[in-house]
Amino acid sequence: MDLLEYQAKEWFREMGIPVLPSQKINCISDIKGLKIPYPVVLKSQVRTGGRGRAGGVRFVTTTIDAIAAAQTIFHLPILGEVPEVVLAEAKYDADREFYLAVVLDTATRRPVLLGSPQGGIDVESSLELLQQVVVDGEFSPFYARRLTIKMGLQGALINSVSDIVEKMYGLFVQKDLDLVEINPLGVSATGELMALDGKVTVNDRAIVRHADISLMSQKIARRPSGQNYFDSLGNSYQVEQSGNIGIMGNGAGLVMATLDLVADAGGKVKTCLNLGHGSNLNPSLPSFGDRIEQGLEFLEQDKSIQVVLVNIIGSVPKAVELAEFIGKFIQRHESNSTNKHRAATSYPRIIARFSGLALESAQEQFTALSVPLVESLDEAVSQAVRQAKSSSHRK
Amino acid sequence: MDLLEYQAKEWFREMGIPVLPSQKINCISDIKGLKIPYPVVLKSQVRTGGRGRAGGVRFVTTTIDAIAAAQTIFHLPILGEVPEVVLAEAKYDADREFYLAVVLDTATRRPVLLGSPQGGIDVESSLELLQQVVVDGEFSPFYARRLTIKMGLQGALINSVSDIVEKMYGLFVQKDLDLVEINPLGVSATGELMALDGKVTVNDRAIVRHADISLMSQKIARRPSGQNYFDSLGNSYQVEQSGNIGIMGNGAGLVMATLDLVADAGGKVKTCLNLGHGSNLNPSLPSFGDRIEQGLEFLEQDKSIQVVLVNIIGSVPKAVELAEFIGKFIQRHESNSTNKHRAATSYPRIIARFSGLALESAQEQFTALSVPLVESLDEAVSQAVRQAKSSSHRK
Amino acid sequence: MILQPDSKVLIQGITADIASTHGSRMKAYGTNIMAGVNPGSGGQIYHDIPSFDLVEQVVAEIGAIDTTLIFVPAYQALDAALEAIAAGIRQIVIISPGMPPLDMVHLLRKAEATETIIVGPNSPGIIIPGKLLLGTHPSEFYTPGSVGIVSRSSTLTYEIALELTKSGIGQSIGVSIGGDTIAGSSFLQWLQMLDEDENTSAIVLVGEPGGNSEEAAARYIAEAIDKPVIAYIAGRKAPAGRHWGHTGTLAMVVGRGEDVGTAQSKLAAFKSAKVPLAERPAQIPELVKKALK
Amino acid sequence: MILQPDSKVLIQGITADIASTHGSRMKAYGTNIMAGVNPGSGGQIYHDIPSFDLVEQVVAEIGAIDTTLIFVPAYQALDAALEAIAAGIRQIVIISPGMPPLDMVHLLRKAEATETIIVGPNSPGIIIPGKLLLGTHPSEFYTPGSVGIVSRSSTLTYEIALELTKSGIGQSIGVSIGGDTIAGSSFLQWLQMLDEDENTSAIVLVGEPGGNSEEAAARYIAEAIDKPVIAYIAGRKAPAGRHWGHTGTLAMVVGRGEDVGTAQSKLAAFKSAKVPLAERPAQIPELVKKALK
Repeated sequence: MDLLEYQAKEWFREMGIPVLPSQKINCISDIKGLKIPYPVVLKSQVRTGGRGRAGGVRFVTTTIDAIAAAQTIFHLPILGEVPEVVLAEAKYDADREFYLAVVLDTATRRPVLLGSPQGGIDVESSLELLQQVVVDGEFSPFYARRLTIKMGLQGALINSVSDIVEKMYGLFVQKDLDLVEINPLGVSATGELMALDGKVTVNDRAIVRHADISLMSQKIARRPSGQNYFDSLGNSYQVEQSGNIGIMGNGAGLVMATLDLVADAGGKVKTCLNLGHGSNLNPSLPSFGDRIEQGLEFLEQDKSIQVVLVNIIGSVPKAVELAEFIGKFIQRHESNSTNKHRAATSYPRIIARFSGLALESAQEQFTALSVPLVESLDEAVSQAVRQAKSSSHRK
Repeated sequence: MDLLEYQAKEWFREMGIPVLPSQKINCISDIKGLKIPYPVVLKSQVRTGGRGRAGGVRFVTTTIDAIAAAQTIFHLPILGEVPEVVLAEAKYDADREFYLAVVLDTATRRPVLLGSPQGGIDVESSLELLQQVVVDGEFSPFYARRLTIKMGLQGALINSVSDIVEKMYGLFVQKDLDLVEINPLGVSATGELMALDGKVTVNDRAIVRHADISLMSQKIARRPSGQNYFDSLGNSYQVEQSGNIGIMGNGAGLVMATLDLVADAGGKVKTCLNLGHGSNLNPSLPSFGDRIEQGLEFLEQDKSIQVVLVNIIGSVPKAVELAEFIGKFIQRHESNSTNKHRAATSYPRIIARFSGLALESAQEQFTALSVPLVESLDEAVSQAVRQAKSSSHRK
Repeated sequence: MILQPDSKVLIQGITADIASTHGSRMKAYGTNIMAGVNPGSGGQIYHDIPSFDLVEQVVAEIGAIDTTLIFVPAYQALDAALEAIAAGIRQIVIISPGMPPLDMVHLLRKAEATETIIVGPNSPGIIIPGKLLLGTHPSEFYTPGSVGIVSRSSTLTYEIALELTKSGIGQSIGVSIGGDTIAGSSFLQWLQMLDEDENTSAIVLVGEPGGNSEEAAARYIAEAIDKPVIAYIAGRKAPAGRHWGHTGTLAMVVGRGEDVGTAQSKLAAFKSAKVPLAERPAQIPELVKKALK
Repeated sequence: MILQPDSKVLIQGITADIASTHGSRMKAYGTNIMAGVNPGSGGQIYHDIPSFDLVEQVVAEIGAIDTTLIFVPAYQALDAALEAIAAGIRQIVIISPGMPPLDMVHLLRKAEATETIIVGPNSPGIIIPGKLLLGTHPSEFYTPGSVGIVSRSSTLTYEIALELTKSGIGQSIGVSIGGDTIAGSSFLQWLQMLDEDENTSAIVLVGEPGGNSEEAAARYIAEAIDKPVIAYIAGRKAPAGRHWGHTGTLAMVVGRGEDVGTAQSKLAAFKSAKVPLAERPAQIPELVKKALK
């Protein structure tokens, strides 16, 4: 989960990382209550990058300017995202700008400290200056000092910059982050430091064990969590805007393999859902059966999806249970539907691929549902693609 | 630094350790604002033990009873300590009472978890039931479960009690404690747990690195910290109420050795001061010279002290510096004094024992101050004892 | 790694349905499941498996344990693994999905210091068809033989095993290192083990987008592996940036959103390592047959 | 422990007055002070000692360091020691007073795992009269000879050395394990080392109230030490309960305020171990002479 800049800076402030005086602007009228003296910088609070180049950061010197600029920013989509909040911040004249980050590295399987003496937008153009320190053992401040030395810092900056890195690492561990980045870290002529922009990514797995972060994540989702398992990021993703096939499977790799096969066979996939494990250790997750039903409902909402390929492999659940779950979904939609003709149902055609024990025992149930039950993956894929090509649009 | 029960329980509450609803009673009139329904237990908030037996814990069922009981408790000294605060707490009927603690062990040089299935006042009479688990590696909850198993717990109590031990350990590390103790931990018939009394000792060395604890410690001292180096516990201690000799030395062991020698020679020591190291790494401490002067001032305040034996060994400071520091003290008191006759000065006689380089060079200065400078410790001790026996009372 | 059929196995989190169900399946497969652990359930029996409160009690009563399988909820998995290490267990398979990566960092520091092998988390474990089942692989998809499967997935691994089995090609081992950002064991470690394993004559490596472990594996195969390796990478058509939680975030920061972690990057790596690539699962058996000729 | 006169020594916290002053005294005494470290002071020179920003830079430039002396402020001592361990240094003397005990617990876990010897904290270190000074002992009180002094104090140790020197008895070593609750090295370790040291013919152990390390030492002397040991315990007349921060808090809880940690308890332990006890510092020389007859 990515935090917005102002949220990241709230955490910085709590940790004692220096940030500028700033104020959250929720609506234009907040500008009049601005307590920071002009000149002020107004910054669009969006999660995507390239905000500056897109016009989402504006420098203003009067209230009239500020209102106009805020109005523009509130209506300016950046990579499709329009801000809910604009951050008003004091202006800062940095003498130099550094880049600092703590990030998880999957290769060394350790957190890594990153630092460059050329931060700001320059960091991308001078990647060779980006220094790394792997935190192989338990963290101690000397790792941070090691980074500053590699960055080429000298004198008082060694301690002041490593002090900030130490605090970033503290945040990284305390809040279970994937990434905490300060870019740029402003350095004044007198050596004073200021975190001018910040990026924080919380690891999705860890959100639930932090009460404060759980709350933030629910606000981002903008609905009470758990309504539909596939509303939450990571369990579903869109492939092709113009696709008409939905894929559901139990396991990320299996779903991706199915997607590749369907696409290779000429099918156009709109949405993929990962049902996850058949049985699970987390009692707050919906049961596998509920997840199948919620997945079918989720795909049914999208009227452009004509065909759903359900691909289940393994020993949990059993084929008969699968028939039951799919049956429940169909029954609900048949009873809602006035037109009982199969050719024009309101829900997508379902192709069930199942591989596991006791496949045969479920064959009869599937036949009763008019849902083809296929054991071969390749065969299921070609049926789904064929069906999708011949389907008329759903009502 | 020992916390009071109510302070310990505030920390317990923050950590999620269950405590009863309670209210701090600062004065009798607070009783009328009691929000906890009767019956209520009133508990004297003193740092010494044996509070219950001394009558410092009273059970009351009406406001009239409560006022009478609170009045009694506020005026009841327990081992010399009168409470500033009385804690009013809901009554709890425990089915069983456990003992739990986390404590630092100097022998294994690790924290140790302690637990007994017989807590309350029984814990002292059944020490053989007190189980220990040394936290040799980094803490993980299995250490807490190991304790509960050693205590003989079964079923759901294993997890619920070890959950509390885990939180106690969290507090222990987070707040740099020497000891955190829950005694008794009440266990209801249904297995619900409640920390009924608690004891917390913060390590004195670590206080300064916790802003919240520093504040608490300043309140306990009841004066702005740092007025006199020897006001703070640990730097000074009283030996004999009727003594008339003060001892100052650089080092705890040296001061104790001096005390033994003086006592063995028939001298009566009132107060000992440890000046600490000649040079130090902590810039917030007063300089060695300032500590000598503050020490002399500290001892001078006590009119029963006739003689001060200053015992300095080592290479920091030099003997001439010592003469200077003592000279400053004498000058200040001579100029304040109208009677310039040495026999009846307002400040104690000083015997200086110094062992180190360049002793001779300071001899002249000491002679000018009329302060004997002695190199042999035994000789300095016998001079101090002789002097103390012959001294008339100071004005 | 000790993978003898008679090696002693423990199940932590035995009270979870999935744990006791798979426990009894493993027993039926011949795995020597000695005991289960769940605090508060000491003295009880689950699917014929005796349960204890602490791992150290099992060791005290039964003797040294070779491997423990961890089925506890995600946030308790770190503690369960540390408890196992403290009790002297040096092979740990973490079945539980959802462990926060920093818990794994903590665990791996301890594991490396104690020379403990961690497989997982979020892994179905290891199967040696016909001999040993250490985890949740559905054994019905496997048949004994000489092809080793190394993967990051669960169900996709079964799919591959099934394709091989259907084509009459048996397997020497099926192992998933687990689908999480930070995995205990690596492709490299398993490639090395299977290269040395006398029961294995060819290796199928199954990868997917995210991280850079496939790229590292491709380089390692070119340098150090003598046996034939076939690779299959799922997710060629998956949208960029959606890496199912596998993203190597250091690589993402340093690479700044380049080709890092995509199926294309992995396919290119195997191509340049001259490792034959299967386009789909069903193609794997023929490539294996070709490689073994 | 490597205590050769030519062993390479580092000073961490070189910018503190006390550090550079003692650094130059140690150099003058013949100790091979190679460098100092202080972050931000790299490239500067303090009392002829070149300074670096990081310990690892010293090792890279000068080669392996045998012993580091830590003079940094109390709350930074843990990090300084961990930095030294990470740079491969296996002998650490912590001069700094005031380290919180839990920092020492943390450090000792790491030190034990890496077989690092920690002397201190709050210790003047080690002196081998005429040969090597690793710390802040005032060398003018010492004279070469064959009596080893092991203590928890600083100035009281010098007092004892002075008494011996005045009586014409030289010392093979003077070491203080440090006056804090949690000490890195123990009386037992030093007793064992001195028992094996061919330059030492008798040992003087100096104790004080608090903890139970003297009691443990007394038992160990009775069981395992062949050379004569003389003990001196200061604080017989010190008021009970005031243990100058040395209190062994586990013992206090378990012992519930009994005789634990008092000078009396320690004196009794040495008596029952039949270790001769000096009543005062000045008595030590005669007891040593008697023991060596």
